[in-house]
Amino acid sequence: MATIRVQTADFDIGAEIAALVAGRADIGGIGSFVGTVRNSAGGRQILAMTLEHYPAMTEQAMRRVAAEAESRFPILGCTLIHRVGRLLPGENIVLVAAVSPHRKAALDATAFLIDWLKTSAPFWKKESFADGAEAWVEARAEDEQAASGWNKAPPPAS
Amino acid sequence: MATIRVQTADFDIGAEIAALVAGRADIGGIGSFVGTVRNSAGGRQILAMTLEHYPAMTEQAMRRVAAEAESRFPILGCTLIHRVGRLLPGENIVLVAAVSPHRKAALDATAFLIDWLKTSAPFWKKESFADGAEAWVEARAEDEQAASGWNKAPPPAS
Amino acid sequence: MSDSATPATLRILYFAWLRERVGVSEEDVAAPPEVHDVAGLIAWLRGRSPGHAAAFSVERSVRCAVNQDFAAPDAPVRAGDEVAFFPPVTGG
Amino acid sequence: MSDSATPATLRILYFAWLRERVGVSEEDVAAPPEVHDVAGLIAWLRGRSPGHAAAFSVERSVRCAVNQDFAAPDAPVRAGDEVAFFPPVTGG
Repeated sequence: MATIRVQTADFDIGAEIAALVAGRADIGGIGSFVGTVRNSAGGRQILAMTLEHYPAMTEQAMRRVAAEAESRFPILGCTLIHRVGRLLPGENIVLVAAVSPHRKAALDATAFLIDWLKTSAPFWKKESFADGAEAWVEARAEDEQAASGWNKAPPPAS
Repeated sequence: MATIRVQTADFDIGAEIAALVAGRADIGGIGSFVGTVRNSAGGRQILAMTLEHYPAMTEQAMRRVAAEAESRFPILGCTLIHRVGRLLPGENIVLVAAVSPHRKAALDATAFLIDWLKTSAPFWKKESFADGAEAWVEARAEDEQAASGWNKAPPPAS
Repeated sequence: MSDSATPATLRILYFAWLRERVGVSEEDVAAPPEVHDVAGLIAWLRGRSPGHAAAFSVERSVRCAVNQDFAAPDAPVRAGDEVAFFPPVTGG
Repeated sequence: MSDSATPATLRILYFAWLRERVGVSEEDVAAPPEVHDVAGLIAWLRGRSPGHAAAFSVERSVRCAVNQDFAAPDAPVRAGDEVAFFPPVTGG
């Protein structure tokens, strides 16, 4: 029941949620999270963010995250869409959404999906600053903690 | 920065999120939750759900929930829309959304908004069953616990 | 003060199953001077009709707002107040 | 077995700043027989060029996948494997 996509194009949040709930009336709650490109980081102005990934591995890693969410929470379906390529401030990067008969499961699964996606799917972000510099975003310890906080067993790796 | 509405008409999730983020590039995450009418409850088939509210009080109560979220989480804005009247299974009931530079704040604020809205805004649901019976939905202790779990101080009342 | 001896005119609203049991969604009442707070108002309203008595039969299932603010049983009620009674809210 | 004496042909992929330091996004290498696992492969790759040495200079910042699965330093590598090296992931 999971929709998984990696794409350069933007996504339509409303259309993706509509697709997730289409034709069913056993859903009580829809949780979603969208990550977007901020225009600054550490006080420096960001002109663009470039997303690189490992094509042969990405979709499988995302499927595992979705399967793990489906095994942990009573959800009826979920959607994970991640963009790659060069994105400008304000643009969407990622969408996760989960539907369930119950609000708590939908919200918890949504948080789980983004926490695990961040630490177990092979994407890398590079920021381009207004001063011409570029830098790969460093993984943050708090992201790792957020992901492993869901369980004794941390995500697969990285 | 809060958008608050009570309406009989449906809402467009994508359009509401677009309005919430319009014109800003300092957002890093958008959390949202949509509550929908389920087609069954306690094993009984539901034909419709009727939402009643206390018009003179509702918007003010919703504003307080939004203000409380804005004081607790570093969010840049939020949206709360609640429908009233007769709704069919699969229809949207409520939308809450919150935007923040940080994903955790957006997700936490979203959960907070729906938890508090459920226990502190004057709405009441009546379910109409397939067998002709009707019943007012009873408040659930777990909703009260979810709301008061955010704090030593429980929501205003109810 | 003459206030304490004058009946207080209150606007009472009922929602959800309280409205159904009372039979009206709102009414203006002249509460006697001994009604000072929400609890006293409930006690007095109970005697107005069997419907009122039914509505307030399980007091722990009744919530109140005075002038659109949630109010506890010991919250004061004064002439001109809008007092609403309803079950625990179930929106969202 | 002759296997243990034959160089193992591996497909190596690099991502993000490892790719930039090595200078290529992928390469086919013939690893010597003493390379049995990821840690051994890293040690051997380091000697291929200054770029490789730079890419693997801070080993705790390097993650690995063998045949598209995250792999620890002691994970075995075998002829024909696709071995990817990259920094900790930062998607989402």
